Amino acid sequence: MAKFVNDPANFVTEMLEGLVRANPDTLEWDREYNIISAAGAANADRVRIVQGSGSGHEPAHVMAVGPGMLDAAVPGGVFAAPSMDQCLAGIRAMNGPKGVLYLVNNYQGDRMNWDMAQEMAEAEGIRVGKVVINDDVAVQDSTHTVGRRGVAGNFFVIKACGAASANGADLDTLVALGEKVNDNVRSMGVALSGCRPPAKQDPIFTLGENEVEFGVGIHGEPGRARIAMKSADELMTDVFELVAGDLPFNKGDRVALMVNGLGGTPISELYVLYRKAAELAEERGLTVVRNYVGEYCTALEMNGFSLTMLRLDDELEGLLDAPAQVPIRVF
Amino acid sequence: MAKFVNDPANFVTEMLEGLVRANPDTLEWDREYNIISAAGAANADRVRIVQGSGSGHEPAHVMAVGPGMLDAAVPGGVFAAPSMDQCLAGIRAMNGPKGVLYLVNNYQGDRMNWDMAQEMAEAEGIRVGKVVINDDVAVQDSTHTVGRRGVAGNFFVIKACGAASANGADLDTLVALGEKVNDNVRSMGVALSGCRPPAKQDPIFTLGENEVEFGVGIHGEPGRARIAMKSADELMTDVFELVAGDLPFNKGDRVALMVNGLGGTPISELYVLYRKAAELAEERGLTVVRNYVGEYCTALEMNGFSLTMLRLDDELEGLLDAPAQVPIRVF
Amino acid sequence: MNSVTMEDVELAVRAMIDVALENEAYFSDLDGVVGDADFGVSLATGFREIDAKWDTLDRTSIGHFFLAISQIITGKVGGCSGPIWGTAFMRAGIVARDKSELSADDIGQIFERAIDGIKARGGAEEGDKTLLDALCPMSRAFEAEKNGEPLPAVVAAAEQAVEDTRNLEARRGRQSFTGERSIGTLDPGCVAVATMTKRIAETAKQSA
Amino acid sequence: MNSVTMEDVELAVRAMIDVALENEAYFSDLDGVVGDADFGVSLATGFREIDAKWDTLDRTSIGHFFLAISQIITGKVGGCSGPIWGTAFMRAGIVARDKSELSADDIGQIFERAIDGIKARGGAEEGDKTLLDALCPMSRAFEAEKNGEPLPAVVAAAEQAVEDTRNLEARRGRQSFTGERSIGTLDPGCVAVATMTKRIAETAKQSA
Ligand SMILES: Nc1ncnc2c1ncn2[C@@H]1O[C@H](COP(=O)(O)OP(=O)(O)O)[C@@H](O)[C@H]1O
Ligand SMILES: Nc1ncnc2c1ncn2[C@@H]1O[C@H](COP(=O)(O)OP(=O)(O)O)[C@@H](O)[C@H]1O
Ligand SMILES: [Mg+2]
Ligand SMILES: [Mg+2]
Ligand SMILES: [Mg+2]
Ligand SMILES: [Mg+2]
Repeated sequence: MAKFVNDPANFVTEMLEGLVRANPDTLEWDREYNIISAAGAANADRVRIVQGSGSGHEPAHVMAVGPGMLDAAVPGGVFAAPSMDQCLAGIRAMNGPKGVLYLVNNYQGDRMNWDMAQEMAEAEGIRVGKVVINDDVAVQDSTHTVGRRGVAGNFFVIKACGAASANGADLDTLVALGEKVNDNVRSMGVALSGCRPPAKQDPIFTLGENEVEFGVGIHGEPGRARIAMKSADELMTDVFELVAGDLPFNKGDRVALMVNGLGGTPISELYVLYRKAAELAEERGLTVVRNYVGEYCTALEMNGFSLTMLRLDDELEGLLDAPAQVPIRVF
Repeated sequence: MAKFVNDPANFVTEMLEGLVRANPDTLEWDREYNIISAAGAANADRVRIVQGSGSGHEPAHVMAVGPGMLDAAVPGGVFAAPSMDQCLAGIRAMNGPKGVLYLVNNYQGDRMNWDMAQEMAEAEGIRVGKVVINDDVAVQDSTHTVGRRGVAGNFFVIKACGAASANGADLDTLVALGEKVNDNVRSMGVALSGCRPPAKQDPIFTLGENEVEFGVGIHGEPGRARIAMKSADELMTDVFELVAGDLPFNKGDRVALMVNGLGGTPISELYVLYRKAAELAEERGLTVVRNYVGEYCTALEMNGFSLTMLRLDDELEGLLDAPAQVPIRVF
Repeated sequence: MNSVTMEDVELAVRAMIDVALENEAYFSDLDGVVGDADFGVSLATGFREIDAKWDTLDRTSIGHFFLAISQIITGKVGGCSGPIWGTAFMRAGIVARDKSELSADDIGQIFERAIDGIKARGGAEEGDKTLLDALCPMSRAFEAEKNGEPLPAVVAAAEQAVEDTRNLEARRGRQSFTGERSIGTLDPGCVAVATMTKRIAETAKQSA
Repeated sequence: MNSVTMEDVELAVRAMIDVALENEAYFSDLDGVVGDADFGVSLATGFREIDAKWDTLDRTSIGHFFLAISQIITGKVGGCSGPIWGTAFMRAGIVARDKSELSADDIGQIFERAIDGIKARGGAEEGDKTLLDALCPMSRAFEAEKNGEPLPAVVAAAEQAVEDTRNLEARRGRQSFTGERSIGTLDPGCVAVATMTKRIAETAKQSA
């Protein structure tokens, strides 16, 4: 079976149990609706922020819960958006006098469940704000489709809104801030392998030795094209051009640069790739103010990477600098 | 080719270039000998600590360099110990009035190169201390073999010695401390896949869908046995018994517990495994004081995990609690 | 056609449960071709829960029965399937609210209102390669034959739909991100609807 | 046998360079069976550097030539191979220190001292499935034939060693961690030594 699983039906629950066992003092777990929240978040005197999406993208989002980041995460099944009841329970749990902000990646399942939950919550008199994240340039944005996907750029929305909420920003300000981050962030990914959901156990797609899935999603959805293998530098150059050209990022821009591993990529290779990304940014006249190399938004054990670039201004730079604390402990 | 590489001959250099580009203010890179050191470490008024080993285990050890951890790392080629000249250059660079401590995992290549370098350095009048790490219980310790391997337990030696050096401990004290940590730490790993060194590109070993490499090393060396696949809980139980039974860890012991991903394991699965490890520790009457779930010592993109357990006393607990700063940035 | 009783409805829902549980892996595999391989799991999760709560479902009317099912689905099923199937059953429940028997017109209404609800919820139209591409022709087939014996025509429409959608490009749901590459693949939602429809017809025949 | 000149030594080292570079992938694959697949890369790294520095190597004596090679290997090659091969060349350099010709006795000495040096450096004995299992029988074959034409016997001993080590259990180097599972596999170090010896013999014959 080639995965560390017990009964696949219990996979998400067992992961969450591991997570709270590892963070007994800082996380709380509502077992009925599988909501992970930061200890004490429900009493904090500020707007609280919640995000829900399918599981299998860890550390997104259950391991992005903590001071200065998310107040709560509502994980669905592996690659399946949480149900409406879960979303509603998440909103209710994080409700307070200043309202609740939810962040949602632009996938139809996520959008529909959160929209329904928002309607229900508002009918109960809860003030709800929402920010939709759609940073993936691999997917053409067009009115007769679902539009672009939300991928790792999401982390910058969480970080900025988390820091601003800690500073006391109100709900409308946070919505505007989240949209501003989303407007300024772009991503794209490539993969050298598929991934296996615990309940399926076969790879969602299989690649030949010489094939690359270009513009891949984070759910094992195949990308826009299957291309022939190239060197790391060539692949990064292709990805960089599409990401940087989309906003576009211009000479003189200050940026945050992220090379995100999709789950099965050696850390060494991520740094080989980051090296090229930083070089390309420099050549384009961009100043890399902050960088992030590691796993932020994964697709189980997929071997691949994504590049995310965020255009900064003084406000965003300050928010990225603010302290934050997440469950992952480095030494 | 299914890896993000350019010319495999430049792989390690390019990774290091990425690393220093990502950490321009905190890391320094001697390109001649490929030594990564913490900014200013060479002038710190305390014993400086250096470690060298093959590459491909990232974050070990080039990303374990920073205040409170290693002063310098000397990476060899992928899975190849650094050469004697590199080791000697590392010792010389970190030499100071209080001497240099080097940490070495118990592999013959590493041992021989460091031993030769130590001889040369001592001939130059440099005071050199050494700690050998051999925490892997998968390998039988016997006098007519090389003895046990050093694996992820190594991180606890680094953390403890790094903190003690920052507190001003002298060389002899640090050697004794490192040996104490090594005496109290045990590890073992299992894998569901092999890994591919950049220069080889084929998996070092291949496993069938239903096979597990039990007691696997961190270089793609096959383990002691190939067994039939079991559930995550059963595998963790087998590993836990061998690790906990080796020291042995006894009722009432306070421990640090680490579930380390070998490079290609989804984070979700590491938490499923941690859940079981914590449960087994509890059943054995151990108190888990600190825990670590993530990637610490990898074997490129190998899909697998290792369990490491360290018996604590007040001294070690304090040292693990001390602040440290490594290149990996979490939000 | 004869009017549909509570017993008929129960038989039909049981047929849906059986199809969802028997095809959990197959439906996920279909979704894995250009989607994210969770459709079978999502559907089975919902229908397994309906099965588990079977004896306690509100049966005061056919409408209440449908609403109870809708609530279980939106409560337990995430992804696109929760809102889509939940909305369909909710609309069916509203049409059948206090009824203990459904006429041919009622069934026609259920088709129409469910289709409208799904369109409103997910923004899809016929031709976007979703289960609407099964439901819409099924609804038309039902309207054409409702004064006679509509079930065979509805089954035929559903089976035809599975093949017809093969050549469409997905524009909704997770599989839409692959654009043109979705052409040539089956839509898992259509396959599920067609398989369920066929089973409902078989069970109805057996019990008749 | 005739005495060995600087030219003979250069030819021999060139033969070693060729073997190391031609077999980089093959030697790594051999090491991958129960080891960590880096032996070919390590060996090639060292000999590629010797090749690159070829014209600048100290040739004031055969001994100095060997010492220069030793330094390149310990400087550039990590893993077990750097210290092991570096030590062998260092010992050869010490025996040959100021000589511009080597007698049969000198060569015998080189074998012996190199073997001792490798044992001291890595703690291995004959039978531990390392390149010592090639060098030791080669040394004995050389001693037996050194007053006649020793090269064919040495080559034969090396080739025999490759097969003989197959049945041994590795007790040194990375592959020792697999214990009994190393039985049945070739030792990459032995294969490299045997292949180089054969090539040295061929090159010597051609130039003779
Ligand atoms: N917007 C939509 N409207 C109607 N049906 C949809 C829509 N999006 C997806 N579907 C149907 O749902 C099926 C996929 O369901 P599921 O796998 O649960 O969704 P997800 O895309 O969230 O993984 C598709 O095969 C399609 O028939
Ligand atoms: N202690 C030792 N003494 C002599 N030869 C050794 C020793 N250890 C390993 N070798 C030889 O080196 C070869 C492996 O070299 P290499 O792959 O560079 O080492 P590593 O084990 O560090 O990866 C083995 O095939 C063996 O012949
Ligand atoms: Mg889904
Ligand atoms: Mg090696
Ligand atoms: Mg799906
Ligand atoms: Mg080796």
